[in-house]
Amino acid sequence: MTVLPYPVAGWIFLIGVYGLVTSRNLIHAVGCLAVTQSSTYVLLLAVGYRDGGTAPVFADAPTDSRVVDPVVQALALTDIVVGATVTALLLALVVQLRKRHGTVDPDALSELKG
Amino acid sequence: MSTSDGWLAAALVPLLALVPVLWRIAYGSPKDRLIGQNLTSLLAGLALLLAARGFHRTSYNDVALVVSVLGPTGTLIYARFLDVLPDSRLVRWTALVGVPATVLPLCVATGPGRAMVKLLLIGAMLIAGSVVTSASGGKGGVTA
Amino acid sequence: MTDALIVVALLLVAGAATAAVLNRDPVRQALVLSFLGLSLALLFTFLQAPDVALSQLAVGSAVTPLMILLTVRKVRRRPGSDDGADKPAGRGR
Amino acid sequence: MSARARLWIFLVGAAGFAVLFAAACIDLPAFGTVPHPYGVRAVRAALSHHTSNVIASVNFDLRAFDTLGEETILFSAVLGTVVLLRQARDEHRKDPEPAVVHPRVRRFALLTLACALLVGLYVIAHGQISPGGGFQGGVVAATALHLLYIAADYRALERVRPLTLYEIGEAAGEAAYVITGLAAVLAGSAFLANVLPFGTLAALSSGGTVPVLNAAVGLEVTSGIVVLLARFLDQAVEIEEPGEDDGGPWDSGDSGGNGDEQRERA
Amino acid sequence: MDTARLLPLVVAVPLLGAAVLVATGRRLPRLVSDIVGCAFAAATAALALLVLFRAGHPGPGTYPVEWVGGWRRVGIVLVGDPLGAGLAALVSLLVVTVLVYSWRYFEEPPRRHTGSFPALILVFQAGMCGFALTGDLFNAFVFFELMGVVAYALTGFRVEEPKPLQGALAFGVVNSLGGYATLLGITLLYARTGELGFAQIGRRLDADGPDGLVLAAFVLVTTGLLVKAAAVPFHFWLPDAHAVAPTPVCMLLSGVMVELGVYGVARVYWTVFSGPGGLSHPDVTRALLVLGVLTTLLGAAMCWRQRHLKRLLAFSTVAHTGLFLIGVAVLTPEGISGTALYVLGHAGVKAALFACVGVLLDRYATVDEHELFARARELPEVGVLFAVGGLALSGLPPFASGLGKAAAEEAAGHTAGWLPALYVLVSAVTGGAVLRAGLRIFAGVGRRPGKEEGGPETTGEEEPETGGRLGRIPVPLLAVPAALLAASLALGVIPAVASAVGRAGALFTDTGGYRRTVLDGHAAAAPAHLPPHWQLTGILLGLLSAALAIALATLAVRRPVHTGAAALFAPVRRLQSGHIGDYVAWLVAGAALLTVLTVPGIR
Repeated sequence: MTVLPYPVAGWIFLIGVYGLVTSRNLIHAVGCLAVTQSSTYVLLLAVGYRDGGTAPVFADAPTDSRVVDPVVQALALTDIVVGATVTALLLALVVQLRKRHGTVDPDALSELKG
Repeated sequence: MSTSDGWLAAALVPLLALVPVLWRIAYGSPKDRLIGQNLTSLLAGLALLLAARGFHRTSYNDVALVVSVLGPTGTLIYARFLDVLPDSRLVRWTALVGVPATVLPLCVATGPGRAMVKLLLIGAMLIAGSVVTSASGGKGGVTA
Repeated sequence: MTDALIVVALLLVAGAATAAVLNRDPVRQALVLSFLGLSLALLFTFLQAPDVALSQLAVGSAVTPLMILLTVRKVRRRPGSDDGADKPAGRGR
Repeated sequence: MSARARLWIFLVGAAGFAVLFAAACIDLPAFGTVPHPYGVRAVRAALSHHTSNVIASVNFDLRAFDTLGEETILFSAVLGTVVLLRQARDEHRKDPEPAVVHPRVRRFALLTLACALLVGLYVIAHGQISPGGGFQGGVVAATALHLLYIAADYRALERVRPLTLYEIGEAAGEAAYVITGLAAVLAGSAFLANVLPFGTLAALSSGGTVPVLNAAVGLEVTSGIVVLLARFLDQAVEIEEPGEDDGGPWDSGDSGGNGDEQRERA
Repeated sequence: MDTARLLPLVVAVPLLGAAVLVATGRRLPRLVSDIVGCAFAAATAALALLVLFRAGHPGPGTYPVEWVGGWRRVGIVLVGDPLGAGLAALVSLLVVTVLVYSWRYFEEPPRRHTGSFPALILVFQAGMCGFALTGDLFNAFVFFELMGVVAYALTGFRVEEPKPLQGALAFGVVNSLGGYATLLGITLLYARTGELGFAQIGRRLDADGPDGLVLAAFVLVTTGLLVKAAAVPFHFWLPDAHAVAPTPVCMLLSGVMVELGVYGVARVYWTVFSGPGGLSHPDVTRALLVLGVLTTLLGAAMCWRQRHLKRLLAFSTVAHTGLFLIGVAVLTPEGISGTALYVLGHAGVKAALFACVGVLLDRYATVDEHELFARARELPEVGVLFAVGGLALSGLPPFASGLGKAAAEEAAGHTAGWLPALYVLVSAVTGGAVLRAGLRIFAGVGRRPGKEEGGPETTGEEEPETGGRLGRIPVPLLAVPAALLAASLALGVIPAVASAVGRAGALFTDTGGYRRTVLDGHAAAAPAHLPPHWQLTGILLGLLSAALAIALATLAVRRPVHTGAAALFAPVRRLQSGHIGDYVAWLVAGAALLTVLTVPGIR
């Protein structure tokens, strides 16, 4: 079977961080943070997958079927909520920042130095 | 659980079709991007329906159900903000041909019952969503 | 066959993530992010995690892009006009 | 630090990260092969409590404490956003402009609104049986409400959205979760223990406290997301900054929206 | 009721309070919502103290363990070991004082959001207590994020000003990124062991030898925690956030939240990675020691160069976190107990100092050392408190910070002979910086600082946080710092505290005992330990660093210009650029550095 999911997760993390480092717009940076976070979902679910397994939801499957790991799925759910809320909060900060600084370019923010 | 490779292979078709759509969304004109957004939810809905059948899990259809309501919602939101709602024959025909070509065989395979009603509902929502958000008329925007 | 689906979905996700980072205009990025959300939802379904797929769908393809668009609209709003967000900022590549 | 120096520092760090992560991947068990002891125990535990959706069981029963934390994160993020996006002392509100929507779009949006609300409620209600649950359904339902903004305009949305009610709903959802947990303590059991009868597998009322907690989360998420989006909408549509009417001070300095354009010029 | 049953309530009670405040907050008058907030915080503190005091019963080696929901080995476990429970108690008590302090603080709460500030503080309390008590890795991540989310919102609370927003944003981005790194590490551990509890993961890891995966997991998990702990080079967010947050929030951020990051590193190491399947002691010691020394030196140097008082205190927090990290890095029970006591004392002192600065900010609308020159002569009470705080910060006996410093430096001295000198130097410099500011502001000693000093830097012009400028100082604003300093003094002289902390450190580092207590329900035999106590060398070193601090402060106000030194520090200061991209780049580089430092750990 493939080993692809792991390097893909690593790639998503790094490309997201690259976006954060080079971003010229804070809204874009927040988007990049969301991208970075998707690496954790991919890794979590890849770790919990089992060949030939099915979702551990027994409404329409016999209770003795081979299933994938339910725990990582629960963790990924939590993780998604965390991601959405952090995005919301950071965007709210960006909105206010734009009002008070007049810019959303991180290069132009220079109130806090040294 | 065993899977049906035929259905899964069929699911590959809309999935692969998403590749050029991604290109369009990333690098197209605003109009192209909106068409791409519209196509994405349509193709994803179809892929999900086929995959659910391939995995023998009717409960996976719920994902397609949510796509069928949130997809057009997303398109309309973008249309409102970008102020374009492009007329796209591509979307229209993909919906009018692709959805029945997918849903009807699925219905036959499923047989009558609650699952079939759900399938038909999802198909109807997908078609309605795509057609309304891609039809000609108006001034090209959400607002009249 | 499941493996083939997983591989294609993974590549889509990787491509969408890369595109989301390289599209530096937030409005464009919002669109790519909702594509990323959908492709993640597909991947999760193929990985037998429909619960997570639903969550990702709801958050990634609707709420997050909507918040980004609203932020852009607020940020770009010019005095006296209300449509700053509607002007595509960069030329198409 | 110059952009170039920053990039170099990142690249060095990224190279280190890549090596580290690759080393980890080599030692990872091959994709899709190894069952996890915790996962196996969780499936057994869920079935012992007659919850057919094991993920819901992990979320609302086995690891309900995690979900309490997760819902609190949402709760405090909404609270934080409300505080951060409050109307500042020097800002004023203006009435949103009415919009005329194409009738076809309007009809469709209203139809979708109804469908999406139903789908949201369906997803919440079946959380313990089939994929879905309070969070997923709550987000769908809350998003659905905002179709009214598309179908008509912001004023229409405001009319059906008494924000105070939603704020109370959010707090009530959070409180209901905690109180359910405390009730178990009062009943002489552990915090968040599943003290209700479990019902039959795959029935709507199965799983003991799972549907209760699920409903609490559904209430909280729906209200919370509505409040959250309302704050962003208020900012985008209603709240005016000082000077926004008479030539804002940052007209020329607005590099914000568009980093690319600046770089192209440079 | 069984003591263990109380553990989850320490998290649940403040959450209930927050929900009540939000639901009713619009209608309640300010006074009522403040009282409700204080009541819930105090109830939580009482619970935490109850757990702490009953922890040693029936045997000295036992402590309460609670599986939430009654799911033994399947659910989440909360562990009330003396150190964790003690931290929860410290957090709760500090929250109570902060709520009292802010009683008269925000003169005008945001319109229609009366209850939101106390509600956020209560959630913050729940998050920190949960983090201190949990025995589950993913649950720790959830509480880590909860603390973070609340802290970002609280930092940016004053939206009318630009600086808090920028600080909060940098804080949010860097901390979230650290959190995601931690989550990647958790996932790797789960992939290897299929478990999430600290004890279970540790046992499973010990079944095989360490390899690349274990190393990567350690580095990634630790990265997130070190971001929270503000270790170099993950520290950049801290001064930016702590300098601009509302003063009551600063008291919590500097007093306990940052220290919880260090606690997390120690907890994860001792429960998960310290066995034969984890990483070897010398490698971990090397990695943490290098980061700790860098952190403390940089923090002290930057602290000395600040004129913005809150920023000065924030950098002194960086310096002290470095010292805490060194205390953890030596990996001995004595290091842990000394550091624990140091954290206790430091929390009281640092919070008191921030509280004093808050008074200045509200009265003079600035926290700039130069602008405030001699202006606060009219506030002798505050001046005394500030000076006492500065002396306590420098480790003057018999404050708890002094005893903790003495115990930690002795433990560190066993690992490397020069470490005690570092403790003395850093305490003297940070304490000296505070005293220097105090001498200038409250006594007007020395020459008025000229405009020409300093280059591009953050000055201290700030908006006051109260409605109007304060005329008479309200009682809580003075009583709170006085009480905090008194508590810090008391903790240093009561022998029972020191012996309890000694036992806590011994139990904390007893990996086998922890795993047995959590998983098998056996009471661990109380390991032998030597509690921190006053020794002659410790007292002398404490007096030495206090004397050095006074000398440095006096020298600085008498002869204020050091152009050479300023030029020397200029490149270091420029690193603190306020640019989010820089901070993120440093974070990634820091993870790589941590890898390089730990890498001989796998053979």
